[in-house]
Amino acid sequence: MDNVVVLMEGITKSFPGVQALSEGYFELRSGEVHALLGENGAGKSTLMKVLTGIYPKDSGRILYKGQAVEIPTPKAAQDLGISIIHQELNLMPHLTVAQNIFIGREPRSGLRFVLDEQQINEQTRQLFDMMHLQLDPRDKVGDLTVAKQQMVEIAKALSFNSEVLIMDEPTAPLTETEIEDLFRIIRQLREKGVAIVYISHRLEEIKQIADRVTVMRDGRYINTVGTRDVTIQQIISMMVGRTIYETAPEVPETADHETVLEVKHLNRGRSIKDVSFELKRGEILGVAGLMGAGRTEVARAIFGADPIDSGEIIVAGKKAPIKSPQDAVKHGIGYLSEDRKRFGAALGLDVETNIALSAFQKFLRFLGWVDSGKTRTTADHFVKALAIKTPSVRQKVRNLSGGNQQKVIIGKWLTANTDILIFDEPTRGIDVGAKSEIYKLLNELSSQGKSIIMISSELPEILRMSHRVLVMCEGRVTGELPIAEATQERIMHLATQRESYL
Amino acid sequence: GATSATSDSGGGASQGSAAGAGTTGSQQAGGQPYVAIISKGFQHQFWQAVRQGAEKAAQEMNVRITYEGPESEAQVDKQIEMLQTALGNKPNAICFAALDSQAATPLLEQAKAANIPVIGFDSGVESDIPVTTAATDNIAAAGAAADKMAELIGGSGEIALVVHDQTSRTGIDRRDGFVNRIKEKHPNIQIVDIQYGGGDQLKSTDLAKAIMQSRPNLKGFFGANEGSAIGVLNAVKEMGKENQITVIGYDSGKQQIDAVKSGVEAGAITQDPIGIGYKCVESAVKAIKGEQLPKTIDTGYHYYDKTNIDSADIKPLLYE
Amino acid sequence: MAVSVAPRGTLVRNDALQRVLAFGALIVLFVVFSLASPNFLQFNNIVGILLATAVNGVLALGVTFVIITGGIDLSIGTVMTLAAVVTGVVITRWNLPVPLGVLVGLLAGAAAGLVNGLIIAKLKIPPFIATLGMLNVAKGLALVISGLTPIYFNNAPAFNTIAMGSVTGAIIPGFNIPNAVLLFFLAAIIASLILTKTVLGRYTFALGSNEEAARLSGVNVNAWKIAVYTLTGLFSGLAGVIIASRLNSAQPALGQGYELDAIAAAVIGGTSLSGGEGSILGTVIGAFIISTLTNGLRILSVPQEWQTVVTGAIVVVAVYLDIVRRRRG
Amino acid sequence: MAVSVAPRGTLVRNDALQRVLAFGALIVLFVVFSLASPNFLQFNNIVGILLATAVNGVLALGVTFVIITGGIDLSIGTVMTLAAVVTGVVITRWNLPVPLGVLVGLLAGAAAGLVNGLIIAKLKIPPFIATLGMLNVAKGLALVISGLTPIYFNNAPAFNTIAMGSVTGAIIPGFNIPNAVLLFFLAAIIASLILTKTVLGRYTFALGSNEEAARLSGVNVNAWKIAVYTLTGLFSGLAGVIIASRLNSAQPALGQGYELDAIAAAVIGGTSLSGGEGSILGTVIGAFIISTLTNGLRILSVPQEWQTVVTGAIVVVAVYLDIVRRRRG
Ligand SMILES: Nc1ncnc2c1ncn2[C@@H]1O[C@H](COP(=O)(O)OP(=O)(O)OP(=O)(O)O)[C@@H](O)[C@H]1O
Ligand SMILES: Nc1ncnc2c1ncn2[C@@H]1O[C@H](COP(=O)(O)OP(=O)(O)OP(=O)(O)O)[C@@H](O)[C@H]1O
Ligand SMILES: [Mg+2]
Ligand SMILES: [Mg+2]
Repeated sequence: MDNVVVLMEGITKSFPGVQALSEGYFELRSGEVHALLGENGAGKSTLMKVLTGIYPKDSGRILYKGQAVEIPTPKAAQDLGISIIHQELNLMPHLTVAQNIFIGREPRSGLRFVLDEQQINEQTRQLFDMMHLQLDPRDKVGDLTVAKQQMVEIAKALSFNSEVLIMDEPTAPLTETEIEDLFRIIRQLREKGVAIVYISHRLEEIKQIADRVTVMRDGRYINTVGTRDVTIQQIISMMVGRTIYETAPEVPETADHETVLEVKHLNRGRSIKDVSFELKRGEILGVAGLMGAGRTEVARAIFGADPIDSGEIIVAGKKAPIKSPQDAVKHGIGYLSEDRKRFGAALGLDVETNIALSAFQKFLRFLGWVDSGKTRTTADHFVKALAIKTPSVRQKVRNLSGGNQQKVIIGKWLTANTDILIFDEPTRGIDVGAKSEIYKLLNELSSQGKSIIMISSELPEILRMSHRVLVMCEGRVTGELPIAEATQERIMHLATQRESYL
Repeated sequence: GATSATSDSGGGASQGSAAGAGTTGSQQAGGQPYVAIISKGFQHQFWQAVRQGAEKAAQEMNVRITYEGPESEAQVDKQIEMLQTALGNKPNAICFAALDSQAATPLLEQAKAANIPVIGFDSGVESDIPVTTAATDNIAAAGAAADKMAELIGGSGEIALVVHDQTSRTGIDRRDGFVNRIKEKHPNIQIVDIQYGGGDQLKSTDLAKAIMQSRPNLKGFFGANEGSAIGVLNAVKEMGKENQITVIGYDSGKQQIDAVKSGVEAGAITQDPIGIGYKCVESAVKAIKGEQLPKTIDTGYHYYDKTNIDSADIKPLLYE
Repeated sequence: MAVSVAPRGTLVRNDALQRVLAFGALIVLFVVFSLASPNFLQFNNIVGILLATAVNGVLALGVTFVIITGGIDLSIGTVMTLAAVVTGVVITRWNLPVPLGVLVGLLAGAAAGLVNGLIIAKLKIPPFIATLGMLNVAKGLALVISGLTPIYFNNAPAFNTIAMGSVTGAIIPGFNIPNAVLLFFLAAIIASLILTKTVLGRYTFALGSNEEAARLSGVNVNAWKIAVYTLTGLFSGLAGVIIASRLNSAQPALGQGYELDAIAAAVIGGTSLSGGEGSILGTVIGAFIISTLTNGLRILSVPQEWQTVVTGAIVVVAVYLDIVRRRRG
Repeated sequence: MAVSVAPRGTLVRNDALQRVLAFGALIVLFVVFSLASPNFLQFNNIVGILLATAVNGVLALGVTFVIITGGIDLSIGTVMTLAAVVTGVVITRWNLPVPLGVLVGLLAGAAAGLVNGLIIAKLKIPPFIATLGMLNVAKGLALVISGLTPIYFNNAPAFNTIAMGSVTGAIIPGFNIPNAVLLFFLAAIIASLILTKTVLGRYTFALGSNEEAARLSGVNVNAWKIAVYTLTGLFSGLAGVIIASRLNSAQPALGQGYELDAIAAAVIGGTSLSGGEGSILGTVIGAFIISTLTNGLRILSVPQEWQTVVTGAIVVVAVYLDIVRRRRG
């Protein structure tokens, strides 16, 4: 085909102890949205990093518009017309939104080395107008929520007007409305003939947006198919090499269980307003809401990560003065952050230490001596139980794929064995296989009598997992639905009850 | 015996001390004259002894003094700033031990313009502004140490120096005074190594050991200030060569005094730090009163050893 | 558009307030010392403080850049000395004109900075170690080149006026602000323009904020890092010229220890050692806080050992106040 | 289980290889100096090197902990001096028994570290500044407490044997390794056990790797940070006891500048200044590299100014070799 823009053949890439890519193959045509799928650690991000000059390939070749090219640096990729939104945010928190977007190619004024700040802001504003994005170009990126930051990343990638645009899980931190905006933009770009690589673990999105699908497994190329020609089930079995059976969820009756956690009139600044709710033993309480609804803030406040202005937290019927995460853990509360890179894992440490981090007191002998045999077996246990893909428990977490990092953090809280678990976006960036494992795990935990608060921006996930749904909007609880009454429409209705409408 | 060397004191008459102009207007509260003393250091024993003498004089003569100095003898600019600040406090006189005379000249001129008499001490201030200078001739003193060393090791053999500083005036003068005297008068003696320990006892110890290690035939060691001498003494003790190496030190302090008494250290040059401090304030008071002063006051130096350490001549010159 | 104007307004007001507050510690010091001693608040003493700030201030300006990149430069003090010695050699031993000597001195500083930058960017040596190495190398070279003796600028009387002449005094008789002070302010203005208006400034912040993100955005991270260290070296070179001119001599043995004062000035002024944050105005204030403190304690004749204690404590307090101020802001 | 045994095996082999390679720079130095001077490789000189390493080595052990947490401690040198002075006061002025004096000295070090930790953890002052403040405060206090004079341990002859006696010599006649060296090795072993085997060690790494993640894991980050700085202070206290014992006197004026050598030792040994990485073995090797270099250059009578240059360059080279080694490993 002569409208092939990128052709990658026989790409191999290994890291110490890991063969990330062996015989990677990828073909991208102009004017298509091409989904790249695979389980966590399949090598998707690595393949795209090779294409964008971040990792040098060990062998193989890359053709760009039929020409063999070497792409040694990110700049070289940009110059060819390839831009990428990375799976991890890559922003400079101290700089403004506009400064981030134009970093490396700032408009200059008069003298060649003097910046034209006005121009930078103006061009950013135009870009945001086109994206229907409400954001001041002069805001500091560090002050934005993860979701807004992701939108900045997207804006930045768009601003290159590239011919090839790679999006590595762009929607992971986004909510429905933003995803719709993004899809609208993607369709416009496709019209203009831009070739788009789309990586996501949200398979229902693939059906909506992608034209073709390439599936990878264990660093290998498996197949490329037209999206219309396959079912999601077929894609999944290509990804995992086996068939996944989904059992219909059973919702246990928990209404008469005792209350393990009660939150009363919680307030914190403008982001938490009079939040009250209860959590029963053995219950999975889904918390839904749009970006910035305040769910993360509530979770952090309960967990003692941020101070509260007023309100009470009652654990097992007793008032719990939680002032720090340490207090929370003592009261049997665990919290899995939505931002695993910043708040979740100690990336420089090994799997074993990360898994033991919340519960070292369980591994202590005398004088603070750590029983390392015990930490090892515990870590080994969870590596196996959660199917964490790692060469050993001594591997640094940094070297694991995103999904596997997430599993390590889950392992940490399972080790701490707290009765109440707050999972903030637990399956963000996690592949279907792992996702169903995590779902299974959540169900198991709840049937063991653990109580779970599951914050999620994916409504299907909320609907599938929750026993009860709490909906938030602008820092307030706008409604509570038993799962039997919860539908996407009703949740969205509650999630958009802005104060201004009331 | 003691090698006492007191050179001609009272060279020329000073060219007048600004006729007591400093006393007007800037007299401090209670009519007590104020003398600012800027020395070359403050943490080290020698400078504390100078201070002691200055304080003694201040008390006797009813003047107020302040005493400060930079942390190391390399900090020429810090000393200049101290001098500048001192001028801001409008003293009636300044005692100044210049780390670098030339660098201080503009400020000394300022002092002169403000009719504040300046008294030099410790080492000479190369300028005609100071009305007098109470100083030790370090070159001659180190030369005397060299002669003593030659005598004690029998006029030939290998010796080494541990000096506190390779760029400061005192470091250079003592090193050169010693080295030149050996070269001139004792050609059979070989100076095999000169190292610098910053006056830090620990570093001086380790480097003196390294010198002894590399020069197994070493017969003598000169430590050019208190810290260096103590370093050498420690090294000799640690290497177990107490009876093989002749150590000559500089200044005093308890450790050197003990070592001299016990014979580990053959002897040392002492200046008269307390006397320097005393004379300096005394001269300042005279200058304030408009009295004539000799251009230089040689505070002298003495070699002391086991035999004379407790003598009436030496004892007052030593500090513990 | 209209929406974004409003917050902008409050931002400016906040900034203005912040700036006044940043002077807080400095003003407190001034008030306290003025009350404590009549000799403090006098033209000559203020000039003395300004002059005492100049060298440390220029060093602090330079080190502010590397600190904002998230790096550090421990070699600034001895590189300053090296530059002073080189200037001395050129002017007095080679008998070349003063401006040429100054230029070569500045270049020597920049060259040392360049080497720092190359070692850090290319060999990936942590800045702390690379510049610790340079601290020693520059110290040694200054001694070697000078031949272990101070170099006096007796053959070039003009040299001394670089720092100690007074352009203002020539214009307004009696208003004798030494040129060293004016040079410091000029350097601060240039540094501020570089930091806020130019590409180099932008990348200085970008490197400190998230170097990897800058790299992935196609910024030639290495080249800019080298440029920043070179600039810092250039400022050290300027400090070298000023100190040599002020002392009318190049003193080969001083310099070590100056880096800590300069870094303290930058950090007291709100520059974050973890990178990404900082301002030239802050650094200037920080430098003044240090020299005012030193001067005031001396004017009060506080015993020197207690001066040390008080200085140590006040540095911590000043930074604490800055942190509290910004937390509130 | 079987799966994890295999990689474990290779891991161990890699580790072993790494360890040998880490000695690389040290071995090279030994070979070079041995060839250059017959006086280098002799029992006495090796003991001299060991002894010269002891003080800096103990300081380096302590600072390794704070560096691994991503912090720094600039006050170790002057806190050492403060501890030495306090020990001196207790033993000689108050005439209390030697062990008590030693204990109080250790506690003084720990107390200074505790204050550092409190200021850093509670007031959120950057470690660089907090400990820079402590550097000055401890320096001043050492002068104040000592009354600006050295304190001699003449009334307690036993005190000198703490560092300069030889337990090994008592056991194996002639094998006179001074106790200071043994204390250093003992301290290294204890430090290594703390770092690798205890919960404090784990948290030391966790703080350096991702402090926020540790906090959100329920770790009492502040408490552990304070504990780490206190531990570092304790090591400084031990260094103070050793140096006082070796010099048989507490010298109130030394100490500043020692921090840079200690930090250099840790970093040469592979401890990362950005935190999360480091080992005691590495620090020990790093400390030996520095003292071997100093000793060798002195033995060769290299002029001091060139010693400085060479030391500066070799520190950079040693770290570079370490980086290359680990990149390969
Ligand atoms: N810098 C690195 N060092 C070592 N191993 C790495 C590195 N980056 C990736 N890997 C490994 O390479 C493999 C592929 O990782 P990659 O990030 O490409 O997976 P992915 O398909 O993007 O997974 P995910 O869906 O979880 O993002 C994984 O096993 C991962 O652990
Ligand atoms: N940069 C900011 N400036 C002002 N307010 C902010 C900022 N970031 C977050 N907030 C406040 O925090 C609130 C809650 O944000 P939070 O991240 O907790 O929401 P969330 O429901 O968890 O959404 P997300 O899906 O983004 O995690 C927002 O309503 C907003 O008011
Ligand atoms: Mg990925
Ligand atoms: Mg959230």
